[in-house]
Amino acid sequence: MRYSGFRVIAEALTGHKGWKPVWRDPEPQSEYDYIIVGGGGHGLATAYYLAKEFGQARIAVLEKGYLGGGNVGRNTTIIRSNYLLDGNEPFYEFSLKLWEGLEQDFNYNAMVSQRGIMNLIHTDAQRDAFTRRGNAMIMHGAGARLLNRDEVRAMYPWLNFDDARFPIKGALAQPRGGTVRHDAVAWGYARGADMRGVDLIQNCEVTGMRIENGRIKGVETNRGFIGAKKVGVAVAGSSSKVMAHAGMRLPIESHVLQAFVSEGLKPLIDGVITFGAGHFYVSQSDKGGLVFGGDIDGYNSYAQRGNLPVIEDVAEGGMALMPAIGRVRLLRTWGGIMDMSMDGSPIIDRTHVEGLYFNGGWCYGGFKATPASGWCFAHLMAKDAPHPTATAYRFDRFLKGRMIDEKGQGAQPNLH
Amino acid sequence: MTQSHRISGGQVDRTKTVRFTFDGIPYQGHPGDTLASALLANGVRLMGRSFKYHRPRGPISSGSEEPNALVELRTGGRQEPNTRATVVELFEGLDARSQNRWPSLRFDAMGINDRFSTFFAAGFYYKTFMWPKSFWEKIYEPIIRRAAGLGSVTRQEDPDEYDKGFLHCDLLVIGAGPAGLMAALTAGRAGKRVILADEDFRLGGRLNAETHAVGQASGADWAVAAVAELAAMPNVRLMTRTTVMGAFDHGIYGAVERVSDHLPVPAKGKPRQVLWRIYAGKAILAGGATERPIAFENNDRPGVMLAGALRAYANRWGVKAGERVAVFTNNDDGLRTATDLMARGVDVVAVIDSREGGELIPGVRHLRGAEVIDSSGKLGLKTITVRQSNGKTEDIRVDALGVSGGWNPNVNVHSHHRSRPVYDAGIAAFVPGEDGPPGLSVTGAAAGVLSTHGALRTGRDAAMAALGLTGAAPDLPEAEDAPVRVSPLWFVHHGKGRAWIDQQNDVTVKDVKLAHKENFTSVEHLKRYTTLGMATDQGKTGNVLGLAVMAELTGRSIPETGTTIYRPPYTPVAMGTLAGRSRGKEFKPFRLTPSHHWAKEQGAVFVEVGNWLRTQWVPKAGETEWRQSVDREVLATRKSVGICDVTTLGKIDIQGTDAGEFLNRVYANTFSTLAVGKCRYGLMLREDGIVFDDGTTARMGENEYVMTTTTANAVTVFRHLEFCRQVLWPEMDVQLISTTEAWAQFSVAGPNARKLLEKVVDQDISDASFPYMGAANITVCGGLRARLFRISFSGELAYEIAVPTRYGDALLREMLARGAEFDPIVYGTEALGVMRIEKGHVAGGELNGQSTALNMGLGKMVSKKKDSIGMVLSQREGMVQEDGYRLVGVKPVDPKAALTAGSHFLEKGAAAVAANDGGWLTSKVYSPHLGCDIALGYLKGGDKKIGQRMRIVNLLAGLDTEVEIISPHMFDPEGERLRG
Amino acid sequence: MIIHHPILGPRDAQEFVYLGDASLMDRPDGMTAGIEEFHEYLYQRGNPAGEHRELWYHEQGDRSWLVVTRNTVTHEITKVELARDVARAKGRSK
Amino acid sequence: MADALKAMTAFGLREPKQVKIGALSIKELTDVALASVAARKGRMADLSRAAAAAGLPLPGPSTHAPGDPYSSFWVAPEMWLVEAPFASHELIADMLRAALGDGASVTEQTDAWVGFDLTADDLTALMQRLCNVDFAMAPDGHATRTVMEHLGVYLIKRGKGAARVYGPRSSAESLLHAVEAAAVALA
Repeated sequence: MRYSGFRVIAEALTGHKGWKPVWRDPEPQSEYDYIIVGGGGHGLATAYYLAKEFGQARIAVLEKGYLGGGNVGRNTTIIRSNYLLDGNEPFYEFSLKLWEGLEQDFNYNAMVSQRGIMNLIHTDAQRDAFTRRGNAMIMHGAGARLLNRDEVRAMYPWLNFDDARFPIKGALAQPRGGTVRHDAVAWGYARGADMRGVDLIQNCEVTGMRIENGRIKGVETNRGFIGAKKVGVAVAGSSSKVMAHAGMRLPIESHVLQAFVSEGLKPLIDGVITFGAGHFYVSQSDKGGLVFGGDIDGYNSYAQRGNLPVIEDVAEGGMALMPAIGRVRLLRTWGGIMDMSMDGSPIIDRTHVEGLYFNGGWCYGGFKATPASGWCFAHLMAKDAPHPTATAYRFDRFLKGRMIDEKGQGAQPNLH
Repeated sequence: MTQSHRISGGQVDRTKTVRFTFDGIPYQGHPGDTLASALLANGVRLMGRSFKYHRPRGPISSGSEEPNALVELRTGGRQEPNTRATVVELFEGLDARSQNRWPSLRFDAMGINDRFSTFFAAGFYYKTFMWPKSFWEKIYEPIIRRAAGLGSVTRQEDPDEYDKGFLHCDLLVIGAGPAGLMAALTAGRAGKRVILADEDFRLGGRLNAETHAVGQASGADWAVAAVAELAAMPNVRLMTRTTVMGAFDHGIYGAVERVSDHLPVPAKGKPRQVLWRIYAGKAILAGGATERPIAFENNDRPGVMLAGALRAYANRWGVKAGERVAVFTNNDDGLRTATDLMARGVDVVAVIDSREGGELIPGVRHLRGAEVIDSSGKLGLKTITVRQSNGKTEDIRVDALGVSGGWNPNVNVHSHHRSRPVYDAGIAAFVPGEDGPPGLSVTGAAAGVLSTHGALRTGRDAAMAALGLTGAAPDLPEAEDAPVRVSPLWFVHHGKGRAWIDQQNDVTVKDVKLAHKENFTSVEHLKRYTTLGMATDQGKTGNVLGLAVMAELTGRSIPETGTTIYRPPYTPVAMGTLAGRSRGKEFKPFRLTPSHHWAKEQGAVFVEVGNWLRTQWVPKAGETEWRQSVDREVLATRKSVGICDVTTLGKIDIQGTDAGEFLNRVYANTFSTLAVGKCRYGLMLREDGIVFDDGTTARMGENEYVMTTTTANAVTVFRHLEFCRQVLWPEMDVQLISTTEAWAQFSVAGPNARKLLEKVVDQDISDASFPYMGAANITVCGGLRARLFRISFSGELAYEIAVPTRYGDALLREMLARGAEFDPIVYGTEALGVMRIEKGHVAGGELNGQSTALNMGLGKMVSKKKDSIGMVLSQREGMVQEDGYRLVGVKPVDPKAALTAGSHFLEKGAAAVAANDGGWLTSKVYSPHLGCDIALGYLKGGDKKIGQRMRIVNLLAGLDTEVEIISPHMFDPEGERLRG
Repeated sequence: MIIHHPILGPRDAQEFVYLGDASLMDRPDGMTAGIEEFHEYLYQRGNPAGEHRELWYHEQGDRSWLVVTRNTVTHEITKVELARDVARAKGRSK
Repeated sequence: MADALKAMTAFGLREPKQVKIGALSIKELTDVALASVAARKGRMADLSRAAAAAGLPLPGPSTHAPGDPYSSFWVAPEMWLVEAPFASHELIADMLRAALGDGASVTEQTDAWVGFDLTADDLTALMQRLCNVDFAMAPDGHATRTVMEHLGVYLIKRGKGAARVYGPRSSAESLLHAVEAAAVALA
């Protein structure tokens, strides 16, 4: 079924009788060519592009809970390609370009909205670093602007310009950055994949991997063994748990990242504002809630919930930047489990097991990467060769000393 | 205006009158009123508009679960959106306004949405607004954004203060209804430290809203007595107006005390609210229960309320919500509303009971097996349509309807650790499940024990159990102990109209049906697709209803369908409260240098460096532009002598018989060979081989070293050294302590540095007795202990001299005075930067956490003859590439051309694309010595490009400049000056 | 969270700085171990969902490094030791 | 000591800061000399002997032990911060080094800290606003590190209504402001 304004009107006038399930609930088949473990954004996108762009069939996505229930459903919805390093920037720019055509591609309004993102500058050193980054972005075709204090003030006059502990001196802006309705991304990919024959199997948890002579044969699940020629794992915070079934230890730790939304408000913030000096970033959803976040809690966790100190820390950053929001109320907090890698950058790679592929280590950058991650992972699985924009995302970069460390924090995942 | 709907009784103080306005119209109420009770007393029931359809709405509840009656309070910087009228304590002069309407609450133009509601079904926006592509951002989305949201936020700073604090107790009791009061009494009488917190301004919970007797008194009076007893106990802290907003790990609870919200403005210096972090040995959740509605068509009109709220307004506030009232219930509790209202003389015209059996209430028209199927009344309820058991329908004229679908235990806080509530068919509701927060037990209605006696009993027993009390249990007063008799009824099957489930977000039974049709059947999908439960009330009244409807549609049981869980906060919390005092200039503490007061006297310009304020430059009279000051400071230093406060550099005292070996292992270069009285530049790596920090370390004695770190890394280096000392090499005899603030340290640099210092130093510091890289404990000015290091960051003959911090200001003044003949100047961080870049020393821009010693041209410093942190991994193939980044110096071919740090290197003629990117400029300054901009940069293969010409481009500013690649040691490369 | 410091008793985890897996104690000897061994030491993690031994530093306290045994699913802490004692028990003592 | 160089307080003044807010009095300490004493590895017994001889108490964890001239409190395993009158003990580090021998590492800490003595009838409510220490239940002489408005401090309880706070000297103004603001909110 194709979605359109006409269809919405026609259905509205006929009592919404004609809408069809957005996806089926198939029983798992005994064998597939491709199994994608993880029905989050990356897994669903991978299945979608495998079917649509790489002409593959007999694909299943196995999800232990409900579709889109992982980090794609619990993030702060920001898209951007304002990265610094050569290993990252082409990939994120590829992703942003895919976002720009996504809704028409999968016929679902995910509300991709490029209202711009800005990273505030508070010191000369920060300006130097952002100048380096902005130039790298432009050289990679991503576009960037360096704003001075007055330009920032013209956009957001109510930020703290006059009484700030760390005065705003400007910003690095990417006008093409923005936000996307996060759940809709999962649903749009799921629908698109389902329409192309992909079996989306919910409540199906992988409990083991069958590996014979160094080759993957399939996965054990709570719904029985399911055979596969190739298995791709895209399970974010659960990466270490799932890959342990293949006897692997990963350069990844799982950490909880909290995110926050305020009560609904009439429009205040148009784009995305990042306040690095205060560990705070914010945007406003189309529904009116301020959506904001800050640092991870900082300790290994699989608990999908965080603690008060980070909530306070984020609120302090928010109030320092925006003294007008004192009476705006925090409505809801939530925690997602981040697959924090050792250099802050992801891995999309083969493994020592033939036919077993891995996609993870997204830290808290996974949402914006969703389209390119799916595409590049599909590319890798279908062609057994990395996509040109994802060649650096190898496991062995740590052994070879080719880290992609945007923040320069070294091998400590909770600092990325 | 008279209080037309005020009736007798209740707990408001009728001797006093409180004046307030709503949408500009003046009204009166009494102390003890909420805004909602006072408006209802004045016959006002239209208080808001819904989110999507802009339907007229009045309050359905009398508490914090309220989805509808949201108003904007106060003005200016205190403007406060989305405030529940049901919990706002009335105060003199309160100014409330309705929101999400234009031009007025009664005539809202956006009410048109309601007429076209069929087009706005759940998730309609996912299916349209895609063509043409550009219209989403240009047309559709701006319209949606303008329409969205409820209240509006001020652009002014919130003038109120907020505070935070910490409390400790043996037992935290959350909720002061019968269960909570009994728990607190039990624990308090046993001498335990108790905190009893309740969100209400009057303790007692439902006891204040009911007419039940407790013991010999009314429930409300029993509560007053219990509170009085507790208040007299020094070991009990009663916290009214305090909401426990979240249960966090290991018995830490967050609580918000609304100190001043019941006042027009906070008293001077007093906070508006306080965020308490409560460390509770044990906790008891006695948060009561929330009544839920039954969905029927047009069940959202002002006047349709929860039955329990209707009687709360009558019993507690002496307010009748209508002249002609009906009750629609599926359980016995709903019947109490009819009897209570009748007892207060309110005209109850009908009781519509969905059950066939049960007791009949005498003296009222009691229809059994009947249902309310519809209602009418544009801005408020006028009639309900009732379908009787025989199928006949009848319109009944009423202006208030109390609806009771049963009570949902307030499990929220118990599920903050993701414990899933479980369904209890006996009360047709979810009760707390397994794996709640350790140490938290649940009692009373929150645990599904819905009688007063049950609440008192479980409250007492929970306190005994939680605290392990072994004495005799306190006696319980007599109280009602009626069984729960409820026949689940979630929504009334009838017709094609809309029956609301989530009133604020306008989620109706139809939306749930659509979600079901489209296979969004898991509760999480239902919530996300329809936005059920995502409004400001977080679904306190609607969630269970929604999933029950879904259960019915899918044919699954309610337990199979499951429920979503609640997350903190219990009710929304003001950002100001969570931030406390950390805002404005107080966001982070300041650190001031020993020369701060002197510099301030001189009109110095300061710069934030972490939490430090450092002198950036010190303008002299007549200097209008910062470069004039900086150039002067640099030239004066290089010509004669300059002084700079370098106290901010981290200083770590390292002692012990293994201190030398310890330094060998934490520095990439060798330290064990350093002689007493000498210092050495040290390069510290992270274990991954990247440069971590640098600085000089001096050997002050046989087993005594003083390490300096960069300002930025002082704390992390110290932490790292402690890690090495305690965790990696505990066999070593090493003691560490930070002395950063203990010593005021000044760099004295320039050809006349020694001459100036000789004026204050008591000892001989001639080149022979105190050569380059010397270090010594000395005295100054006739005996004051001091330290002297002959080190240079500027390339000049330079020293760093340190005295105990309290003498720092005096030493600076003394040096300037005694050395006046050398025209000494004080220079700031800008001049410091100029001189270090002229000299090619790495600092912030180069020490970026991504660079190796090799990148910095310091590869030879990494000794492979000894083990040190980072030595092995610094040798990985990707980090030792021949053509990798190398530090270079850069100057423009045209001396007038400007350079910008962050610009990138390109070969001549190369396009500005990533494939041609040669590296970037890390730091840039104007060198008055060389008469042009100069920079340091990382350039691929840079060590082989010295002398070549390249371009640097700054595409952000459209700059493209031809430069010469030069040695990073741009000034006095042979180092003759610093040895002078 | 609250960490029961072996010397100081219960302390708010806010006073601590977290490093990570306690296996970071087991640093190879740089004079004998090579890149592969250091790579395994520094980069590879067990990252268990369940009991996890991890290093915390009492920065706003007595500056002790602690080995905390904590469940990463429930956050329950079952054991807290001074890292120095743990290291010495492994034989790193003169 | 050095007449030529006049000492300044942490507030850039000649005289110690004194503030009264309601019942609370805040007094800056400028007459206390401080030094850290840490046992060399394996030398605790030697240090204990020498300290006893020198009249230097070395109390257990979380404890402050008063004495004359030396008081001290525990700050880390086998490490103490020692207080003595500044007038007589400005050279506290040298004096302790001489007294304690090579069994200890001694470091001057006098000017690393700004000290305040707080007095009131009952400091419990103030401490509840400032830090997570359970002041009411802490015994007299309780000494602990804690955090006040982002600043790491040492807090010593000297009675229900008396406490000493040592905070980072460079942040003296921020620390005093934090105490004052809390006091005003409670006054």
